[in-house]
Amino acid sequence: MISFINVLVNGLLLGGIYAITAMGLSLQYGVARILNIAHGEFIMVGAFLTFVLHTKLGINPLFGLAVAGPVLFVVGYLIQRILFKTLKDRTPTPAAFEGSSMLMAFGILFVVQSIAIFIWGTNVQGYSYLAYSVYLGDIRFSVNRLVILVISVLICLLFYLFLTRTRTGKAIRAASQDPDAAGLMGVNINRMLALCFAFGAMMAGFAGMLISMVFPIYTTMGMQYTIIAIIVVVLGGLGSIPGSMIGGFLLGIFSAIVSAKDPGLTMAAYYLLFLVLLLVKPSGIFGR
Amino acid sequence: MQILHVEGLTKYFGGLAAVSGVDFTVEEGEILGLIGPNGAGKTTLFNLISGTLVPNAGKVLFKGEKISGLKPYVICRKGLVRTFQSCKIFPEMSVFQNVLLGALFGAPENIAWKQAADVAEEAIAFVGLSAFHDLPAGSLTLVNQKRVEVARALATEPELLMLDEMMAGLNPTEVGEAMELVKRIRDRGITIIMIEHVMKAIMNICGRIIVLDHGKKIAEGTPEEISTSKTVIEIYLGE
Amino acid sequence: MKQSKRIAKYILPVVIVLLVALMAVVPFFTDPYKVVFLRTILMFVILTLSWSLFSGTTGYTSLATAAFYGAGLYTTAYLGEKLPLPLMVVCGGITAFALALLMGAITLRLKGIYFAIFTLSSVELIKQVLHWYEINIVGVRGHYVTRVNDVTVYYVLLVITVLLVLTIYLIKRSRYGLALNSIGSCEEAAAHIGINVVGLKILAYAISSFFIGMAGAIMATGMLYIDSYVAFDLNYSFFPTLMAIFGGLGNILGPLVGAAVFTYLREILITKYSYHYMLIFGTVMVLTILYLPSGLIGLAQNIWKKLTTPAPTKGLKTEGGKHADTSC
Amino acid sequence: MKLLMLEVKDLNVAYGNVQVLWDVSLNVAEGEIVVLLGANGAGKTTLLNAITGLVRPLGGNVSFLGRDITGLPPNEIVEHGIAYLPEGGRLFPDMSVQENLEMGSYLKNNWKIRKNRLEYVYNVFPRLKERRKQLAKTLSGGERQMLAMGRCLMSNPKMGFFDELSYGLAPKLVKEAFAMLKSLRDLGLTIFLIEQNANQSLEIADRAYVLENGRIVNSGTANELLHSDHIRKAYLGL
Repeated sequence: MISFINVLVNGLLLGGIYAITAMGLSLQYGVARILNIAHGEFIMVGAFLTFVLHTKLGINPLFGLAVAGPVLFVVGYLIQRILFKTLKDRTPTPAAFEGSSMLMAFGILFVVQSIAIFIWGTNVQGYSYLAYSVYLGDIRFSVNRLVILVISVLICLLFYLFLTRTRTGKAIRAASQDPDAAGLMGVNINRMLALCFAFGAMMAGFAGMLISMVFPIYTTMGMQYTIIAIIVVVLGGLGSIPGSMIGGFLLGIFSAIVSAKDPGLTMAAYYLLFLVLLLVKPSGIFGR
Repeated sequence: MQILHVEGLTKYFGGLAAVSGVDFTVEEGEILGLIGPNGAGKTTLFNLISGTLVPNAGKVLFKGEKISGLKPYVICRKGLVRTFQSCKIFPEMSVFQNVLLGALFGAPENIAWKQAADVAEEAIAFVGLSAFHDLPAGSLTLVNQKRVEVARALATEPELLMLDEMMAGLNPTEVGEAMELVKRIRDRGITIIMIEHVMKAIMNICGRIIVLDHGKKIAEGTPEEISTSKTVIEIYLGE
Repeated sequence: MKQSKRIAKYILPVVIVLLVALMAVVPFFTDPYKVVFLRTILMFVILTLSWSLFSGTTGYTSLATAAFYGAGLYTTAYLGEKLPLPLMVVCGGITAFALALLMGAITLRLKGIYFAIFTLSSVELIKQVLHWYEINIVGVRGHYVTRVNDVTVYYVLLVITVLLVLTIYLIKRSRYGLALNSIGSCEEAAAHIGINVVGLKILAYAISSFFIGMAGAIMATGMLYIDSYVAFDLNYSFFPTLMAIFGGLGNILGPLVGAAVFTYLREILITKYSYHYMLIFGTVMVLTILYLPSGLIGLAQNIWKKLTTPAPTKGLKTEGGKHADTSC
Repeated sequence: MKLLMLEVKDLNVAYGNVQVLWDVSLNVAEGEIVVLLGANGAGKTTLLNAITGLVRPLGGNVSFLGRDITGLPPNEIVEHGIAYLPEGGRLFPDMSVQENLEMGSYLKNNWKIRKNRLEYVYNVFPRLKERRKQLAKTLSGGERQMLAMGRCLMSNPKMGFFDELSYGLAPKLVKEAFAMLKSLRDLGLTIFLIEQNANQSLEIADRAYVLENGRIVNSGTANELLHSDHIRKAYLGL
């Protein structure tokens, strides 16, 4: 029983990171129709910004949020406005745009990664912050993971409130459900697309910051997280924001269960789950 | 002789019946019109017959053989072919290649390249597109693109041809030409079912008309019977 | 105009034959390093051409090239010692062929972006499962491979390339080539004029993978050690895709030129500016997709057209331009 | 003479190289209900799309209250006081009734007064108030139509464009929809409506135009058209 609870707790702790990781991607795909293969690179940049601020300037990693998020927001906004907007104007059909935008994201992936390697090298890095455990009865919690869970739930919640309570948030949701109709309401669609891509990048920044607190980081870590994000997003339904929140936690628990049995199989189990899901219900568990 | 027999055909989309319990038969050599307001389920019916969709209930018999549930390419090779509402051609390919594909793959038996080329040439000439033979199909005007689609369907040497809104978006002269074309196809011995909104065309060339509304067959008869039918006028004019 | 076309028809085969002949004698005149370099180019040419045989024509972006390549590598790792070289290469191809049949059969329902991410993840799944299998069941990670000399590898690759080009040429000329193009153009219409789209797609996928697997099988002999992370490296999925687009899809020449030029640049960049090469690579990629959607060959064709045709004649409007209502 | 609200002059519209509308001219005065009749494929929706900025016309111009609005993007057209109810309503299916309504007053100035507008719309359609927390996709056909109309009212528009209110509705609901439309006019909204349902729409309209194959072929008061053979011909090909 105890071990089961331990597994569950571990899963929840991991799930928070996954949820944040996936939410950004989901937003970018759901509204802007860009399957951003470079998502993991933005996560990596977020992680390294936090790492550098902490180790070089002694800034608390939690403040990394205030830096990594906004920086990536601006980068994302510019990338959408300069690159994807141009691509969209040049592409005849939405289906063609989905294909070519994914390939363009590949290009961006290489650019971002090589700049990162240029600046930060290829070594595995890390720092320790709040790396100790507390016990609640017999159940062990590592403090930094607990902090991560709290922060990720908080971010999810804030973002959820943003989407459901604010004028811009509602416009984003409307644009994802029916862009033309949203335009008729007076929503400037191009601005929304850029905003969504920027928010997606910002989420990646947050995820990177959280990841850097508990996992080793390296400049080529991006693809791994992109794939996890894709898995979660498909799990929750491509483009559904609440879906990817729930999907993140589900995958977290799933991964904890598998790694309790055999840690070596975790990644393989992810992919298997993902492929089966794609075949059985491509619109995701919570998809329409 | 009956060429097509549809019985209790039903299709649900998420609980909503797009087509429900439709029965009808088509006699060899006739032109059957299929009309009804937007969203009445006409195209869904075509999709069910041509194999794009699998019905939830009911069956389709073609020349006495059950074809519902078969793949579209199999149905096509049996001699039942359809065109699409939004003209679906291969835009980058030449007119000839478009039609040739129909001849190569649509015939009931394997056919040699040379023979297929002859069939394609004949079909292109039949619809009057010989002058555009080598042009990319996508560069043609809408009316000619629709002719390419018809020629491609004819090249599969069908016995039954289903035309989905062939005349939508054409001007009156073009509609006249299209009507002529449909009659000439019938004269080749090919049975035709056509969905059409251009009433002038339907009333003039169809021997029999079926009216669909909300997925159900609500009327069937000659053009005269349909145009004076109370139910039909109600649906179209809202009286 | 017609005449120049006819001449062009003869020029291409002659150029190809000359090129192959030249490539066949190159190892006698150059230093070993150049042979290794040419070998890499040939490998990418095979991967890129195979990729575009399926994805370029049908429009389904497959990101499983690495899986088929890796399947070839692993076949050699397991069977290399037991089989004569030609048989080993064919076995690599057959393994990849079977894998592609399987993958094709289970991805029937997936379209567009779903197909791409499915194939991408398949590579990772195979990688992870193999990794786990080696560590937990076999107990040894990876394999050592008997090396074959570079010149032999080079010749085998050259033969595979020639066979591949020939295969593509024959397919393109046959009814099935036309049918594959029609699937890329409008799958629904293709299905309704009697084309067995599903069967054709799977077969084309398997045939293209056969060549990728053969390339993998022979390339394995150039490596000392293979494990699942080396073999199923996602870059083998990405590079061919990018190279094909860079060169231009739609005919044999585009992917061929794309792969050759790109690999050449890559080798130069790696040796001279090893840190910047990915940056340049990525930038070129983004610019290609933005400004050269039809690739290098498309660019060359446009320039050629501008040079050969005088001023564009007016009055073609009635049969020119695209129509928005055609959905495919 | 009433104030001229909408004036369309010699509008030509094409998709690619296929021209859909030829020299369409029409006008709507303040407080009128004007209906545009035509069979499927006549180009009715294209005309509305061109007026409301979803499609850019080839030539001709559209002016609203004397100002030229030709070719402006939809979000700017809305700012002039135009609301458009597209065919099928085009609600946001995964948003609640209230959120759908709020989207109707998305523009900055309207957003500030959205509470007042909500109250106003709930007054007109009390049913929507009962359902305000429900997701739009769970509504019945009639309720959806109500919501779509309510969403148009949220921007406090001067003029409303309605595309096929009767689309997919049962006959009884069609009657109700038209009755609602009439009451909106009585509340001060100028209405331009496109319809296939000739008789019922003519009963509530002041004037009508008939569009055939992309050209205006007939126009007049609703009463004149109601009794003309032309309509019958256009629809049934008699």
